[in-house]
Amino acid sequence: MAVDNVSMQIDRGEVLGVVGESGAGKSMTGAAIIGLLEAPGRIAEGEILFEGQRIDTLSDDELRVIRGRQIGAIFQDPLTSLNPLHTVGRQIIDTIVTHLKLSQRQARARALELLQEVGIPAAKERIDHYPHQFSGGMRQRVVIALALCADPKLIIADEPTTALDVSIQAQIIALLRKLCDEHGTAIMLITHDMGVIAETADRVAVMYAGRVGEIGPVADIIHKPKLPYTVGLMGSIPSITTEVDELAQIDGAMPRLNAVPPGCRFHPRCAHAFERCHIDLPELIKAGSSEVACWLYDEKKPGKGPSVSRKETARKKKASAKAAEALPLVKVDGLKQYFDVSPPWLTRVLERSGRQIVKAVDDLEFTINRGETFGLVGESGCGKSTVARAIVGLYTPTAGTITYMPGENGGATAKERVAEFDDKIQMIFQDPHASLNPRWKVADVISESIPEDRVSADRVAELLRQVGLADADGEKYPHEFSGGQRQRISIARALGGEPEFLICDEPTSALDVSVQAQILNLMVDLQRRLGLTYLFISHDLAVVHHISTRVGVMYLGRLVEWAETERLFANPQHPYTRLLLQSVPDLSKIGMRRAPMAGEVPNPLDPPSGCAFHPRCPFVQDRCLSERPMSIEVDGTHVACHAVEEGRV
Amino acid sequence: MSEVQIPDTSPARPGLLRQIWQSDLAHSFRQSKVTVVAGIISFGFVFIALFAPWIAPSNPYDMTGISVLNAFLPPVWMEGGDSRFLLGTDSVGRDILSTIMYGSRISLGVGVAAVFFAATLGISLGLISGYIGGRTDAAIMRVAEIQLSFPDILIALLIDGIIRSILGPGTHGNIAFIVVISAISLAYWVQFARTVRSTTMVEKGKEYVQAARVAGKSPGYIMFKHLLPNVMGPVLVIATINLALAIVTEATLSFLGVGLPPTQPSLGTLIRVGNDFLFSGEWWITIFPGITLAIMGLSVNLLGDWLRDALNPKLR
Amino acid sequence: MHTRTKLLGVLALAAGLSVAAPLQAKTFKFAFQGDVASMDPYALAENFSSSFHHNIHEPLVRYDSKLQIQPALAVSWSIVNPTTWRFKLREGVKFHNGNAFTADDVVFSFKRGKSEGADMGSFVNGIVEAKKVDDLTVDIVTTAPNPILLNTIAPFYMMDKEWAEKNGAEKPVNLAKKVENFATLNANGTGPFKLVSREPGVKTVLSVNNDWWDKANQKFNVTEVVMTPIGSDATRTAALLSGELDLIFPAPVQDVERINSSGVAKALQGPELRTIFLGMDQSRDELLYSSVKGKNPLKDVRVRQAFYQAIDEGAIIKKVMRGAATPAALLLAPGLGGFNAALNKRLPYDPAKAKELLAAAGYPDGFEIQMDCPNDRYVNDEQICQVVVAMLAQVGVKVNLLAQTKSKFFDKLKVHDVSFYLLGWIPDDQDAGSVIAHLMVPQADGGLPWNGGDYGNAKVTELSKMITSEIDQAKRQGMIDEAFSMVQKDVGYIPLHQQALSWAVKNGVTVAQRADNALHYWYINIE
Amino acid sequence: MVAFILSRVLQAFIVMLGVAMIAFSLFNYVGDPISNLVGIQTSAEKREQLRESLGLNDPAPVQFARFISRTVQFEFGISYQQKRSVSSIIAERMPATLELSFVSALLALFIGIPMGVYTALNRNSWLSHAMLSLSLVGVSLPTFLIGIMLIFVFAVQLHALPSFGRGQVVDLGFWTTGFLTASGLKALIMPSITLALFQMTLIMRLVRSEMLEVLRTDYIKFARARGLTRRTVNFGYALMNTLVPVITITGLQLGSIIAFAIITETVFQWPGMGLMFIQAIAEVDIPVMSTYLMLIACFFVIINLIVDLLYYFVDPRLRVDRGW
Repeated sequence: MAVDNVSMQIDRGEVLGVVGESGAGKSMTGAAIIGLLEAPGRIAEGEILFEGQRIDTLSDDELRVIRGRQIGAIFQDPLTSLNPLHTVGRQIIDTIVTHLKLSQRQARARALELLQEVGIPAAKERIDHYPHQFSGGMRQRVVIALALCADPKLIIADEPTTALDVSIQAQIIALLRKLCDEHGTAIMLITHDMGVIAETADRVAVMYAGRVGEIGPVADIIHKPKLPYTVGLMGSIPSITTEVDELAQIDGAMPRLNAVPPGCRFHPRCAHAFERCHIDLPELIKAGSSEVACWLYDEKKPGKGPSVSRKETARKKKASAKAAEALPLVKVDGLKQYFDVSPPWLTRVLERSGRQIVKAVDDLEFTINRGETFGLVGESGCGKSTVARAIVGLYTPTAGTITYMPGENGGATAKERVAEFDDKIQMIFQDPHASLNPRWKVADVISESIPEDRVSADRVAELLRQVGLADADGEKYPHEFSGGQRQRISIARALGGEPEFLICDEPTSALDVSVQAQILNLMVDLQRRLGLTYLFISHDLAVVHHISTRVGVMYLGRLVEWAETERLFANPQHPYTRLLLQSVPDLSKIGMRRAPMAGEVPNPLDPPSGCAFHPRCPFVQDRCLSERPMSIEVDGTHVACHAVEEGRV
Repeated sequence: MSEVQIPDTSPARPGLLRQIWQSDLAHSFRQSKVTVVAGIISFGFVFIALFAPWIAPSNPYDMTGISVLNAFLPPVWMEGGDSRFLLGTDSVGRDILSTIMYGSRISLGVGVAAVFFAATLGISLGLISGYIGGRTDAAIMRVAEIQLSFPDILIALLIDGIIRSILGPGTHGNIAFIVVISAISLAYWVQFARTVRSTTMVEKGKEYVQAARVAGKSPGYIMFKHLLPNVMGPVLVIATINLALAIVTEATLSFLGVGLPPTQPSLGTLIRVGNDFLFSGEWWITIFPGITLAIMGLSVNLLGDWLRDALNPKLR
Repeated sequence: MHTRTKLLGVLALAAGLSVAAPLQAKTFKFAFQGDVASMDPYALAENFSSSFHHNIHEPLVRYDSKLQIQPALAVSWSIVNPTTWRFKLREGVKFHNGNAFTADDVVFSFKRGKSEGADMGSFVNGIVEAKKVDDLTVDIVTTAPNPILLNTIAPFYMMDKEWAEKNGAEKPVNLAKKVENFATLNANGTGPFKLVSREPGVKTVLSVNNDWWDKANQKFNVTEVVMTPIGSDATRTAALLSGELDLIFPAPVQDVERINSSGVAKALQGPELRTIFLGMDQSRDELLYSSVKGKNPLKDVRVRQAFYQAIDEGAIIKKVMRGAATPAALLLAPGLGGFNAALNKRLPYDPAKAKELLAAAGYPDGFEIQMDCPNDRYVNDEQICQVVVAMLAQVGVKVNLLAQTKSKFFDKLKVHDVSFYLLGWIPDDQDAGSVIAHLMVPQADGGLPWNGGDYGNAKVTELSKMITSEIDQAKRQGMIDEAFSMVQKDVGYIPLHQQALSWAVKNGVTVAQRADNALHYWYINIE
Repeated sequence: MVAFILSRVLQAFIVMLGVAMIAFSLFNYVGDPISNLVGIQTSAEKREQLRESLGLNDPAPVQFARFISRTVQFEFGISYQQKRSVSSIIAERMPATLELSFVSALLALFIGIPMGVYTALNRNSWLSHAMLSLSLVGVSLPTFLIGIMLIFVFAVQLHALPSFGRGQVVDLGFWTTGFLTASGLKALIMPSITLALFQMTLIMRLVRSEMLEVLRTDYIKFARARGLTRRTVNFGYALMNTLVPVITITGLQLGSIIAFAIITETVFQWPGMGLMFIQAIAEVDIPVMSTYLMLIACFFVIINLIVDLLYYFVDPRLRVDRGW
């Protein structure tokens, strides 16, 4: 049983956010409504009413008429949602004529209107283009146009922005909101991202292990959550506006849907659980403006619900204070990392095209001090992961030097990095499923990074304990662990060589927020205990804000701005940093309406001349088109921007 | 669903038969009755292959025990049948049941050996090609591509022909096995190499391999310790399916008269020799080996099919 | 509509092409187990090819259906001196292309038959040349007196000089230029049938020659002959039984019963003149293919006799040949010139004796040897070999069998690259003398490659020479008997049997089955 | 477009060169070409003369160049066994094989694809299960066994169909065809079924698995979520997308039909190139073997080229630049 006894209601013109961690049953709920549950899934019990009509009992053909006509759908990945072999026009027209009595010509006219409405420029030409000719953000717009074809009353949007970059995400959210307002369409917005919900939804349903745990107005859910799970969840989400020393942490992981505990499904992780929670499954009950499925709010047990345990106190930046006088540990100087992605020689000759070089990292310069956490943010494709791989030695830099411990013994550059430093620099990877060899026992995985003369069972056990796992876990295989536990193993492996410097490449982006909090807390803890230095790479500004002492922002292979974390978030200089901070959805932005900045991330194969950001920059001038800005220091912030330099910002 | 499926290729804990029995693989095996039957039959063939000298009623290679006067005896249930020869005798007086048992032994043996060599060659080249990449990869893959322009059976025939003409006809009788095995394995390595290569390229990009590189491990170590275990899943599937193909290919070569000689007949040779008597009423000489070959091919194929589905989480 | 008309047009064209034969056309379709090597009559001296070519080309003298010599392109002959025969040629004979047959053609043919690439050695080696006397008279000069010259030249067919020269077919092969000989695919003879089309390995079509000179023999009603090679016994039988063929050649002995009981066809079986026998390498000091090193066990007569007596010929005939064979003790079939029934007594089958002999020769535990065998030449050839292997195993000799297609087998045999082999022989001149000359004279003494084991005995060699030129038949018979007895005493060969002729014809088709297995279409009638 | 085709043609050319190299080495280094040409009695002197006149003493690259130049002029040498030029042998045999392969390919495609689509769309119907089980039998049974069985039943027992050969053929001068006569068409039935069966089952299984894969994709789900009719989804979207990857493999499969014909031709004594090749192998007739090899490679390369072009037209991702 995957989804159990889910009840929710969406009103006309309303955006209902459905949140939950992966595996909570959000998508399945959405699929059930439009009758697209995949075998062996089926609706065993309950009913779905649409405008008072029961639709779950309809035959496939009857339901088909409702799908698209009355209820539209938007899926997560715009890259795979469109048929690659048909033009977008044909796909839209196909859908229109299925539902509306329109001729081909009329349908085409309507398709054009739709494309214009969702903000596709030059729609007249674009209508005859194939999906692969559109960028991700544009494709998602096409998907939205498709969902709107027959002007449905309800749209089920399943993670519509998850696959997109922050700046594009903001555009799509704004578009959805706009459509909702203008057409009076109700939207069921399924997402794991509370920030998106905060900005978009009117009401929110929180799902846990296949059940709705709490449902209510968005402000109440965020600021006055009632369910202990929601409380923990909200506390575990890092924010770009608030500072906390440690994120709230819900220990453990959500049960798999085929192994849910009896009673309240959250009770094994709940600090407030009492006897009844172990036995009886709670139903939704009214509690203020919300409804909560928790025995704590049962009338028979009156009393206070749990309170939000977020410590809103300003954090003393211990680490950063130290960093000021600390010695540099890693110095990156003029780093260039180019990749030759040219087609084969023959094709180049025939097509008379030159070599194609991706300048993944182009002239990068920064220093990481001992004991600090240097955060590197940027949208996908900006080259941040390449920096990590270059530092750790997986790539040989095209130009520039990476010097380790520049102050001591003259240091060692990347090219001459010798075995003694191998152990000092370690890496933690993004995907906990891919970073562990599935055929190896955990103990073997961890032993791999321990220098051969020091490998012992005790050492492995010690490492396991350090990351919060049990000694016995060493005998298991990776697939027996959850994502968070695997990331712990990954960290244990990185610690095997007793490193000084850890490079963390998106270590939490594949994890759910509650698990992310666990890992982030663990990393902070380890840093304190072992005196580690981190290079923390992420696309998530809030996470970087939470963990870093200093932050660098990358755009198309270049560092456009770097500064102390507080300074950068409080007073961003570079227009791109501003754009990012403005775009990022955050808990604090409830109900915020704004016109997001247009434009898209350029093709790294063909970066714009001069300042790479100039096509999207509101402060662009002629100089930006031709001259590449050099980095200057303004109030402790390093920034590479002509506008800032000229004081135009 | 965004949840990542974990392939059920989990290796069983060492030494624990019980765990193997309870593993997902064994579970899906038990789920399919057809597969269970195929498994039992395949096991039966392996048993026969291993123990033919002890369980066969007579030794068809031992010419001293054969009398031409016993030739063309029908199966025991027909008129003129002899109780010593359950399924009758062939044109020189050999017991059909025994020739089938020994023939299965040869067919299966040649098949297993050919697949083993093909797999060894293919895996090595595939790993090198996938991991090293560049010119080495291009060279190996170009050869593979050229070979892929020809169907397996043609390659096998050609290699068979070449080896035979290089060695001269005189020696062929004795080393027919080597000729056939090398012909088949050289015809089938490409599939292994290509699969291993593509799997290697996927696995190579995975972070555990990068972690090993960060830990300063050598390419040989990474290929052998990290990649090899992870490409074995697809290799196992191909090996099983190719075993069926190899058995059929050997039978075809023998049927075409360029495989194993009639003095040491495989099932294909038996069918070829018996084919001359199919219309003259002595159908048992060719039909029984034919049925045996069909059952052997079918059961191995069924196993391969099941294995492919079981190891491919997408198909479930 | 338009396309349809067009299609009909094509169909009509097709009909026109395929049914070009005259009214009342009687097409005779038959399958042989192999194909004729070439349309060039001199390309290969092999029994089936020879009988096939006879339908298109003709010799100076030929055999009638009782295997008696009768005039063909020559009307009469006389002996000018012991080494010169004079032939008077038939007048008014025309080749298929209309050219007249003259003495020039005879002279040309003998010259061509002796040239490089021709396989007519056994027929023309003893002939010095053919000399033109006048347009219709030719002298044939032999190296030595030849009592059986007529038999020798009976399978030697006449070609058209003008046609050959015009088309560049003066020689059977022209290797250096790498071009094919025109005569490989084309033919122009004087015989009762003309070559219509030739697709090697697929189909050969002949049509009747209405201008044949031999009006007396023009009693057949076949107007077209289609020959298809079908290698597989089973397929051949199946094709006959399904009515696709009028005759199969040979009919697999195992299928004879089935064919006879089918009601649509019947088997024709009769004694054939070919003897099947085993040969052994008796000249090398060490066998090429044997476990015995440093000596040649087969040089020991006891070993050869052991082999002989270890083989149960009765069982072979009963089981492998299904009764369709006659046991043989000579390499000469009854009915051929020089056959003496008194000598045709096989050594008895006696494995115990064989073991004794082997032990006496120093091989109590036997030894290992390879046997070469064709697998598509004689009736059940490969099976006979397999049975021989089994029988020799009973006396301790382990035989490894290498059975392969006839061309590869003959390639090996002719260079004596064999230790122990199976072969069949039928003298082209129907006479014992050529058997002795071909098979019993070692190469060192001018013997022919067919003596694959290089059997030799000085006395036999001497006799052979005398037999070739002895004109007195009684004396000659004495020599032949003596030679055969010596070979028997030496166990130079192990004769097995004469296989039966085995054809099968569809009901309603009558053919003449000659003992030399020649299929001549001018004896065929179809109801 | 031109660049795409040119680069494909160039690649094909390289493959052909590789195959030619193999054929050349076969020709020159497997066995002595001279002793295969002349009789045993030919003197050593004469052999040396012949060797010189054939250019066999030249350096290997020169010989290879000559080999290539002869090959492109369709001169493949003289068959050792038949003593005829290989090109004329091939020319005679080619129509038979191509006609058989063509009919088999049509059968395999027009039965295999619908069966694959049916079994993918109706995963659990008994008919699908029956087809799947049958297909497995089809894959497992050796071709020759199927052929023998067919002959046994339809030719020997029922006398319904001819057991061998092409029947009556019509000679069009450059081509002999069995399509124009009743007996020719009858003769085609059993061999073409035998030959098609294996490919048919392969294509069916391939189409099925590809289509199942496509049916699981997001754009199919999305199309269904938009309420498109089942027909549009299954045939307008799913089938089209299935065929893109299927084209490649099917192309290769159809190419291999020509080579698989070896077995069928042997069983049915079909007078095509396959039968010729088997005879050549048994007789170690190297010129015929190497020519056949190059010919098959050539067919494959051409089929590959056609497949690539088809791909190009079917899949807009190859045809239309990303632009924008």
